[in-house]
Amino acid sequence: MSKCMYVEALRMALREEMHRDKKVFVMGEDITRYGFGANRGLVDEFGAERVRNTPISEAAIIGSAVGAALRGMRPVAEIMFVDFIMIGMDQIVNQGAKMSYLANGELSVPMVIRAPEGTEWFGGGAQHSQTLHSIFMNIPGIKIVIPSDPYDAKGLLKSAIRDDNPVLFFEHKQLYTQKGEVPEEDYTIPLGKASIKREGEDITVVATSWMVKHSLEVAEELKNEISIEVIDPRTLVPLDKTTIINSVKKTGKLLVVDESPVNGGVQGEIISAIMEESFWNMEFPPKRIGSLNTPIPFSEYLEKEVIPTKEKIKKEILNIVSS
Amino acid sequence: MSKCMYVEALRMALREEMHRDKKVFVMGEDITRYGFGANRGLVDEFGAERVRNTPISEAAIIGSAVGAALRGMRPVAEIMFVDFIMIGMDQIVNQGAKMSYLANGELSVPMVIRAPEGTEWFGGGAQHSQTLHSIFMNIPGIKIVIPSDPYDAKGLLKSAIRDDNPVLFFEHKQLYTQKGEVPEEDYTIPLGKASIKREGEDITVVATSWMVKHSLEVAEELKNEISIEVIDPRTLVPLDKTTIINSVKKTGKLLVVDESPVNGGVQGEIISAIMEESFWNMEFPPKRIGSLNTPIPFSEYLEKEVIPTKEKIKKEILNIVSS
Amino acid sequence: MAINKEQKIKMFKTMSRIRTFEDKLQKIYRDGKLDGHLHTSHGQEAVAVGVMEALSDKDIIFSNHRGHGHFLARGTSPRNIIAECYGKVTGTNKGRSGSMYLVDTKRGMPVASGIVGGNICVATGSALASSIKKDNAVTISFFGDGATNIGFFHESLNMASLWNLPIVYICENNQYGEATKREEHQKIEKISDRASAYSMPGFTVDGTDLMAVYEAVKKVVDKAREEGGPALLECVVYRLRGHSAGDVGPYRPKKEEEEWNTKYDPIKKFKEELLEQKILDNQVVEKIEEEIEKEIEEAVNFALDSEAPLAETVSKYVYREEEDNE
Amino acid sequence: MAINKEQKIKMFKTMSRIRTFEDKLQKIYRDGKLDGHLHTSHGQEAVAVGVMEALSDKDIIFSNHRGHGHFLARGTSPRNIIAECYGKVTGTNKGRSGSMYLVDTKRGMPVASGIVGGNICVATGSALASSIKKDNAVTISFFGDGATNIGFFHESLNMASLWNLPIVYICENNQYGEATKREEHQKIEKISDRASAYSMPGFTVDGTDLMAVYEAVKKVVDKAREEGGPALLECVVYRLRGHSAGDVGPYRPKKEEEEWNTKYDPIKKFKEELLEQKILDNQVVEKIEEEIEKEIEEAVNFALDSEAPLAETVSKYVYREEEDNE
Ligand SMILES: Cc1ncc(C[n+]2csc(CCOP(=O)(O)OP(=O)(O)O)c2C)c(N)n1
Ligand SMILES: Cc1ncc(C[n+]2csc(CCOP(=O)(O)OP(=O)(O)O)c2C)c(N)n1
Ligand SMILES: [Mg+2]
Ligand SMILES: [Mg+2]
Repeated sequence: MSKCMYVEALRMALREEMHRDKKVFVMGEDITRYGFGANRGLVDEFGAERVRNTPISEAAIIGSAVGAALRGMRPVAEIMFVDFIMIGMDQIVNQGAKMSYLANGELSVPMVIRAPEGTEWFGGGAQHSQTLHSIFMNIPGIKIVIPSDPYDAKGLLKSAIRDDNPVLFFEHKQLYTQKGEVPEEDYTIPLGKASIKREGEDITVVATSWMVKHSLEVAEELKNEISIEVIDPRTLVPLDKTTIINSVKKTGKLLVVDESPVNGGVQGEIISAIMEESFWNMEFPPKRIGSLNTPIPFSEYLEKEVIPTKEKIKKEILNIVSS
Repeated sequence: MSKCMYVEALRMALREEMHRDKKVFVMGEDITRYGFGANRGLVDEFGAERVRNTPISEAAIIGSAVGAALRGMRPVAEIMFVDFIMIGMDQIVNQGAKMSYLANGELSVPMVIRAPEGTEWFGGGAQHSQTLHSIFMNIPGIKIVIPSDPYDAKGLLKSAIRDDNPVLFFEHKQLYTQKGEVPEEDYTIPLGKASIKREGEDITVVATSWMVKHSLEVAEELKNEISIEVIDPRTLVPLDKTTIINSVKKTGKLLVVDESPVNGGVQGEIISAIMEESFWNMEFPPKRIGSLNTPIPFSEYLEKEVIPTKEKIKKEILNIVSS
Repeated sequence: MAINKEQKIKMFKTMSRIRTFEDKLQKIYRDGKLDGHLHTSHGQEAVAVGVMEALSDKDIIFSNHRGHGHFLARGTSPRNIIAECYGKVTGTNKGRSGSMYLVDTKRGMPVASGIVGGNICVATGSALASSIKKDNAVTISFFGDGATNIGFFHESLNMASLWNLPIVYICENNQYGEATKREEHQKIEKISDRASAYSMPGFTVDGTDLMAVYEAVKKVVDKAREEGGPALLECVVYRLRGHSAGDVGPYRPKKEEEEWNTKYDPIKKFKEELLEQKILDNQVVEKIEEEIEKEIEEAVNFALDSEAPLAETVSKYVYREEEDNE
Repeated sequence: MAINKEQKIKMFKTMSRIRTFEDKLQKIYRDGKLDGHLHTSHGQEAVAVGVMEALSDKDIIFSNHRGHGHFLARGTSPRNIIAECYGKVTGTNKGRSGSMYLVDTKRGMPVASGIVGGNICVATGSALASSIKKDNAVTISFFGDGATNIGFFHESLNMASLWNLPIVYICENNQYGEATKREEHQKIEKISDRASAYSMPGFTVDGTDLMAVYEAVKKVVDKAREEGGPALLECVVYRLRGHSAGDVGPYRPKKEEEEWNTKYDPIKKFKEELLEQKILDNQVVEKIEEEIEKEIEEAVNFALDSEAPLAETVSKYVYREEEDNE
């Protein structure tokens, strides 16, 4: 076990899976020499056939991943920023997501699309800082993975690669340099299993991706006053409702934190899903925190107004618990 | 006042707005001679400059609508089936939706994109029957309009055309041939104002588009047992929460019905938004009905299993009210 | 490789089967006994048959919304396609597709695309898989003239050329996209000229001339198989019927239709050739046509007699899970 | 229309301003005092300046992520751009954009696109508006070599050609898309050859030769204005620096860089021309450079001294509402 960065954990997963299975290959724009670096060095080990720099053609990147997957390969395509997935949206929604169903399981699309999302410190602004994972929840046929630390990143990426379905894999840019314990050996984390990142009694905070860190810090800061349970669903589709429901049964209070704009975001989906079964357990209305319904502005002075911050999370928790 | 079909009401709105404002023009694939017919005949009246058949190039259709709107025109682009919007997704999400914000209101994008969606009787299957309006709720900068009858269709399309923002205008295919009273004269319906389609005391049913008709029929059938209030939000962004909250205060029960797949659909968004303010008014957990999280199968034997039907709505209402 | 007599007769039969099949389906549709989007390939039969004859069993074909001919030419049974159009469990997709998204995994035909041009990127990925696996398969991507205006076409051809992928892009230029004549959707003279924008070889062939299609495809497929590398092949045909079964094409000049119907019907043309070459005589032709007529009748009955898919299967295979891998 | 002495001096100044501006910005960035994506246009100054000189005030320009030069050449003040890069309220976009999505509505420059090729469709729509309104404006769409592989390029050029729209597509072929050399992202020799896929005129010009750019642009812009109709103009340049301010380009052959830096720096080249033609002498040049240096220093100070945007304005203009129309 050694400490490593999130981006290194991703690279370990890619390396190990490429060794394990010749059908795995990676592609994306400038992946051998630019960007956040998850694919760095792979070309030396696996050659240019299996580590492919592509033209700037997001529809063809995603669409050709679908096609290669249909033919038994296991492509892991990187889209440089999640915002650019929109260019290949059709190939996910109308092609990749529908194939297994239309072919009655005789075909499958074991592809992974990795994409960095989110904001802060980076100054990407409106077209380079979005958080777009929420919209894919409404497309049947896709799985959604969104790990919040290096350990999960490695285990989940391996599961995503071995999964027979199109998996969208979202990585918050801030996470890449975060460090954590990551075993050198092979391990996987099943898709559809939440992780209780901290146990608590008073309130359930469901947080995703970079928001997990914020939430854990708030839990630590408030530990003398409030016992906060922090749950990271880790995959949004499938969603591990059971773990959240069990927690809410105990705490009676729920806050969902995700960087997506609140309106139509996964926060509301989780709340509604949980209310269907845990309404009678609630002692207080379920609450949600997300970005304002506003494009992400460039200026550091404005950006922090739009996105969820530690302060906003703390304030809402205090509001809920003190009521 | 005369009875006319939904598609005729749309055509009236287009015609009147094209007369009223020279900046309004329409474009889309084969709009002069094919498809559902909202643009039929306009070319004879307004000429080929303002009624344009386009190549099969959805990104360029949407993107050029953004560009023409930026330059002061008011394009109304038709995408033949909502499924194909995915091809031009980037031009909506990354271009159209961001312009006014990035230019601090010095620019605006007064465009409308019209698209038929939904299923039943039509046999379109997985790539021609989707209901995709939900995913746009998570994109700040877009308005979403979804009228359920001819009267609303005309009034809302006019408002959409006059609005200074990108408006997505969703028309359920089943609605096109539905008839209703439509005034010949000019009128508009404000975006952001729900319509109480039927008053009731026992339960609030929020229904959209084609689901309004189903819900109204159920309300009529059950009228001796249950008094059902049916609310059509008419626009999803902006969403008229006040009308729904007022209703829920009265009934204490809420069912949201929409044809989107349930997972990540607008149903959950509405429930969460309402719970934030009306949690304490609820006498029963809020419920939602949508399509199964399954692509739409072609076979009529299967299709009806996937989509919300009158029977499913009735059953859920009875379940809620009898509890 | 020259085509021998037997092959020619078989190819004639296949073309006739496609025609009879689609005539029948169109009639059923117009009689109001069948619903859904139904696009027939009248006038394009020689493309389907010529292409398939030039392929090997391991090759992969991506079809589109106008795909009956492609599947029939590859050997999919008419019964299963008709059953699919009726939404029955005996259909190619067990009723999940209808006419537009047919599949035949046993014959290397993944799901056809109802999104115009939607298969072009996906097919490119299939060729990429072959290129990495070195499995010697060639991929075919079928699309229409209208589809050459969509971004997928551009991105894919650039990628395939750059990576020297074993794929042949076959444009069935039937001169219309729905009601839009080609001059109204693009300005270029020949679609195959677009290949040069990717330094890719491009060819135009008379798509109503079966042997010409076969030979043109054979050449580029063999090259793709041996050396890798894509090609764009434009087959000029004419959509002898409306865009879909319900469309009678009021927007088209009748004279134009008539001219093509008499001079460029690929089946008529090939029949005359075979008669002239004495490979067939009129009696044999009549017999063939009768047999096919019967075969299609039976296929319709098969479809009608088939069961509907079971409601409880409706959400199966939205995801493929491990337990599905036998 | 020949360019006179005064114009030439002005154009030289503008190129120098762009260079000094970007040198400064890059330095500030490398000193860690500025954040965000910052793409400088070193080596491409003659394109920006040559294009703008050929336009009229009513023309519309869609810029991209590498846009400082386009804006400066059009007359946007360096102060406002630097303030924008600092996220200040005095910035072109009041701090909402940073370097990538600049805007200058007063100068016919709508929001630049940080999505590669993202402005190509939008610009086409602008030309469509002009074509309907008959306002005699010509639209310019700027993009790089890498952007010519994206579907937007294809769909837009086809549409513009079909509709004879008054637009000039200007490809600044700087031979790299990020770290990818052009041979690695497309196989064609000349990007302008892609124009023929749309029956559109295409031209390639030495983008380091200011007068050549000006003349080439002038010709196609004047034609677009008078008769309508698009053109594709490829300007061959070399990205003299890294892809972005932090990139030192380890993936590029040093020899290649050096050669271009010495032989094809557009500013050096034009300066030598002006010296040779005795339009400038070394003293004047020095004075110009000093003035510009000072101007940029002041612009930086202006930016530093400027206020941050107010938090409460953060959600303003997500939607444009009626009350916003004064
Ligand atoms: C992306 C997309 N846009 C529009 C349609 C609707 N549509 C179906 S077929 C068709 C015409 C296609 O023309 P072409 O590519 O020439 O093929 P053909 O039908 O002539 O075989 C259109 C516009 C679609 N299915 N997909
Ligand atoms: C659609 C999209 N894909 C990828 C990127 C990331 N990116 C930014 S600039 C760039 C290179 C663009 O190359 P080119 O078009 O040649 O323009 P240049 O930067 O050389 O001026 C890339 C890949 C992006 N911004 N948008
Ligand atoms: Mg066609
Ligand atoms: Mg470049």
